Amino acid sequence: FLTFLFTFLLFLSISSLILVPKFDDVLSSIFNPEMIYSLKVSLYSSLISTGIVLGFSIPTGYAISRYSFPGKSIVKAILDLPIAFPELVLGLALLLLFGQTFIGDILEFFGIKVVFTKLGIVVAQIFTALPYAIRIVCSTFQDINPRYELVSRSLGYSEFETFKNVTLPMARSGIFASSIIAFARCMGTFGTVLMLAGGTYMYTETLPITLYLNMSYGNLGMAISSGIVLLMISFIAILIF
Amino acid sequence: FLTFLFTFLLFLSISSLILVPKFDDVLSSIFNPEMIYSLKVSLYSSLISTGIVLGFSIPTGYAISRYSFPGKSIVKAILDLPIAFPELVLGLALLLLFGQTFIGDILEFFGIKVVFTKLGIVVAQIFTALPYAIRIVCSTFQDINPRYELVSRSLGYSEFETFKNVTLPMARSGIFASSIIAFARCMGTFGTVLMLAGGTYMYTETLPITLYLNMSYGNLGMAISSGIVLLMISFIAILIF
Amino acid sequence: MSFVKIENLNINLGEFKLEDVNLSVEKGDYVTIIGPTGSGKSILLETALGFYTPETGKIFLEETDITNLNPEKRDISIIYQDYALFPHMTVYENIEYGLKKRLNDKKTIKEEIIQITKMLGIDHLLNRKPETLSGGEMQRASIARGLIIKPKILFMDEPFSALDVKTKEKIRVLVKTAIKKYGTTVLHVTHDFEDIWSLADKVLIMKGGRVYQYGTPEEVFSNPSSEIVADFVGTNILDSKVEEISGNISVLDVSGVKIYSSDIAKVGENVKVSIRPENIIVALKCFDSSAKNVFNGKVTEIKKRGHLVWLTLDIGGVDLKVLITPNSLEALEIEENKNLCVMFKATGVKIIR
Amino acid sequence: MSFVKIENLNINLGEFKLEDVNLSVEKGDYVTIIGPTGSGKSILLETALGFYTPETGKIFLEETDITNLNPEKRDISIIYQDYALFPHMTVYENIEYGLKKRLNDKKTIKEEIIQITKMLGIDHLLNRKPETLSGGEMQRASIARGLIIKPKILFMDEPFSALDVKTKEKIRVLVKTAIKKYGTTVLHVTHDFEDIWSLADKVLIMKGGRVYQYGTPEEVFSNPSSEIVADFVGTNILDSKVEEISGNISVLDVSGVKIYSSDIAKVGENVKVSIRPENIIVALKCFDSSAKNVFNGKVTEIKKRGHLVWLTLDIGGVDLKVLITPNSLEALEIEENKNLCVMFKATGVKIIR
Repeated sequence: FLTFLFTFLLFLSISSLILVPKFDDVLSSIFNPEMIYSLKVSLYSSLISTGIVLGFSIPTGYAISRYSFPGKSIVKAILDLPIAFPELVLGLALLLLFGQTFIGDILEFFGIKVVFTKLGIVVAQIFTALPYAIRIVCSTFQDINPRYELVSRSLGYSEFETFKNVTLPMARSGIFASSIIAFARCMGTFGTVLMLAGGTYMYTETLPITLYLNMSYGNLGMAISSGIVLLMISFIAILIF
Repeated sequence: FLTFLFTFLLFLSISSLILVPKFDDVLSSIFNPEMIYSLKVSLYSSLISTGIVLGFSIPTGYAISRYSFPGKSIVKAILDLPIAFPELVLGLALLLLFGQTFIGDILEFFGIKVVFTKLGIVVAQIFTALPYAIRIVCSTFQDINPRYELVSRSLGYSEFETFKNVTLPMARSGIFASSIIAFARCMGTFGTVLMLAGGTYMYTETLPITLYLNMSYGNLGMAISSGIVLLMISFIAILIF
Repeated sequence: MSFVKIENLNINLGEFKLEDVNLSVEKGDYVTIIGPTGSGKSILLETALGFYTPETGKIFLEETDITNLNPEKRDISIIYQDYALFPHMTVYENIEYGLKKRLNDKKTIKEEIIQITKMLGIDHLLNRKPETLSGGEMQRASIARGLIIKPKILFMDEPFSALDVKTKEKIRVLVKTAIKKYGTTVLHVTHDFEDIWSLADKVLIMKGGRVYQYGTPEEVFSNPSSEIVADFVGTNILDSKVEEISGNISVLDVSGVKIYSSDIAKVGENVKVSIRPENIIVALKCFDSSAKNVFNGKVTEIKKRGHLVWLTLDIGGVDLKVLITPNSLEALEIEENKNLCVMFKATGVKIIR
Repeated sequence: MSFVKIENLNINLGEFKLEDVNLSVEKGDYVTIIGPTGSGKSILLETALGFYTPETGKIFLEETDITNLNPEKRDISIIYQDYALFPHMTVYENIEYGLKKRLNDKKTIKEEIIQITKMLGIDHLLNRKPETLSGGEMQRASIARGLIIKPKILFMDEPFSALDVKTKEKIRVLVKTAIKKYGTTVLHVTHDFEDIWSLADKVLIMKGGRVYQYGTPEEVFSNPSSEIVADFVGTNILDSKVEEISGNISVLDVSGVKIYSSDIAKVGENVKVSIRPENIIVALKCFDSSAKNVFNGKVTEIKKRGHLVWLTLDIGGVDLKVLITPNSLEALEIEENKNLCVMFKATGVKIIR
């Protein structure tokens, strides 16, 4: 079957990523200060972003799945956009929003700088991962029959108590899945972070940026190593999931 | 609600992309030969890739949804990978596969060069879009009750005739959706194309590459214009869908 | 005023709707709601429970207007066909869930749970997760969960239709006992006539969002108020014209056949009458009796249906369905085209207009 | 050899399975398969159709082994509960679909379609899409699609269970006519006893993947072969011990009560007997009759169930269920604790072991 060919090629390409470079090279690259720095930046920013994304996506997913409110279809359409929407364009749009409009000015007035800073990484990651997370959480809530909630309420619990006691525990695995996906998205996002936070060496440098920067310097060893690190983190995330 | 804030910001950032630049600037940039060249490259390569992706994903999706075969779970897991998998790492892995292993050598022996060529763009786009397309096609087929096929077969049609007469027409809308998504993905992919095909000016230059190249030259007008063009194409694709 | 009162309830959800529904239920009544698919039976329950907001109309419970109250303030439990047991809790936790909102004393809670689960025969399953139970066990657990909080009303939405015949019968008996013990008022949506015969004090017949009849099962089945109801409950429906009234008896003309009814209508009026098939007596020869309607009929069809036999008899051009036992069939040596005497009382002929 | 023969069929799909299923069906038979949920009824059909491959066993159709044939080569049609009409084709195209594979002549095809749809009363719907039809109309279209190719066998998997009572009855009559006309052999899975009474020549009782009894409805209902079948078809089941054999009659001891049966068993053997509730006669006073079994009984329970009444009578410590009409109930003025005479023939007492 043709598919096997594709799967095989994909598999081969992943293994070639691991097998082609020399082991010593990779090992030394991994303990390179630049790599450690960018790994830290990546992990911290992704964890923060994932937390914020979850905090947003649970109430949003619940609202979309349970209520009809004015503008619901617009919200849904806008949330669907980024799936078929180039990362790079999203990054550019955010850059313009925070860099060239009054919103950026207001934030700057309060000392908050988004453009070309670590805060920018987090913002970029949130905007990349949030639509995915909301979609998963929303479809998880939609799969839960509202009858369970109605039963809980008829037994004397308020809507919030019902959400806490019934809906949330029943949605646990879906929410867990969405946080893993969000984390992996945050780790891997490149275009948006590059645009909004800039790819500054040893400052706004996440793992994909490290990969890219080293690639463009011709430092293939470092590039491959950061690729492998990214790959490992993705694998671990998917294995947990 | 918090979500409105996010939706609002996303909306604002998209409109700022359209409103911030001067209209004349954008217009002149759009008719710039570089822009027209990269638009052509993007459209042609995406159309070809989408076609190939569809050709792969329909039989694959059908096989995954209808049969159990050895290694099915492996194929499914590998197809799930790229969703939570950084584009850039995929590009690097493909680069190594085609550039540094015997597969690249064999292809080169037959005069087929993938790395840093237009063929590379197509290959990169296929690998980016295929997993998404297969997932959608597969879930479309899964939503069709196999009873319809059993009825068709009991009425005297072979499996292939049944697929053509019953399954495919019933899956039409899902297949259409998957081709739109695949096309939008192909248009927007950046990291993979950058890695495998390189971002060579006026050669392997797709719209996201144009955006990026001009951004790094500081040519904000051109960058924004290519962003707008990309945005328009995404919008049109989503509107059709 | 009644215990539950529903006034002019209107709601339209597209596929399902309610139109001018009025209903009053007395304390302790067991009301079954029956009707074809799409009749709005479930919507009625879920609106009364507070899941949907009615467009117009009011719902009263113990003379309090609860139309706009939150579901948790209404003191109504609901039991669904698919049980809706919380999958992440054990049977014990499920049953405890509503009770612990009301009671703080762990010991009392435990005693009450043990009491009700013993009554329903599921006290050995308390530590199991719902997914490990059979359909009948899950349904009993969900009944325990609904009943234990002693709700003012218990709603049941086709509670037995996912169970097989044997389990259904067992659970009906258990439910009857439990509800009698708790003295609960019940509204029970069903499509199974058996539920009416074994459980109901009152029957509500709905179709297309409207209430067609409300009364005791005997009233509804022996005296359907409209053709729709009669058609649904399965009696003989005949078109007739009132010829004359003599004393307390109407003389009706049914395509040339004269039928006597103890219901009174206006002379000349066109009316429909309902005659229940089990109220018609057949015999080999006619004899003097208290039956006003006596005809000679010819058997045109014999259909055996399990424990009974449906005959179709032609009395002077009018077809009548008659229900007899297989024993009578044998005793009277009934076969097709045999002539029999057909008798029924004037009180068995109900005018339904 | 039979028309259809199934030999030692075994298949295990986890939740559903078949264990050593043997069956032979004669040409033109209408076989209903009945059993509780999970009994493997549908699996049997889908395995015979070629959807599942059996682990062991063989299936023969007209003496040809079809066990490993592709579904399209078997010449068997199937009709599902959910109709499975192709949503992208009109009713006409749906019915034409199987036929145009066999016939090339457009005119003949059209004539045949018009003929069958007229018979089923859906000839005015030919240009409609399935989604615009009612349940009964869709089911008739799917029956037309299955029948028109004149399959060797027609399978029906609970074809009427999504329809309401009225529609069900209408469609049963239509199906009966159409199947008689086409002379098709039918295997019909159902959980509705009505289907057996109105359609079946043969009944197959299944439970947990095994076949428990196969025979005419009369055989199965009057003479269940095992307790499981008897329990399922709803008769009186009594434990007894054979005391003596005198002539052609067994004398059975049922907890001290002597019952006569015309079935013969070994003296001293423990057997179960089945007595159908409708074969028991009750009267105010006992009189001489051909009934061998005559007892005095006390009414312990009266249950009204629609068109009939179930009595429970205590005859010397043994409970018997008896079925009578509401008329008899009134005529005999039966009430709880009243003493009645209970009679049944020795031929009505079936030993089921």
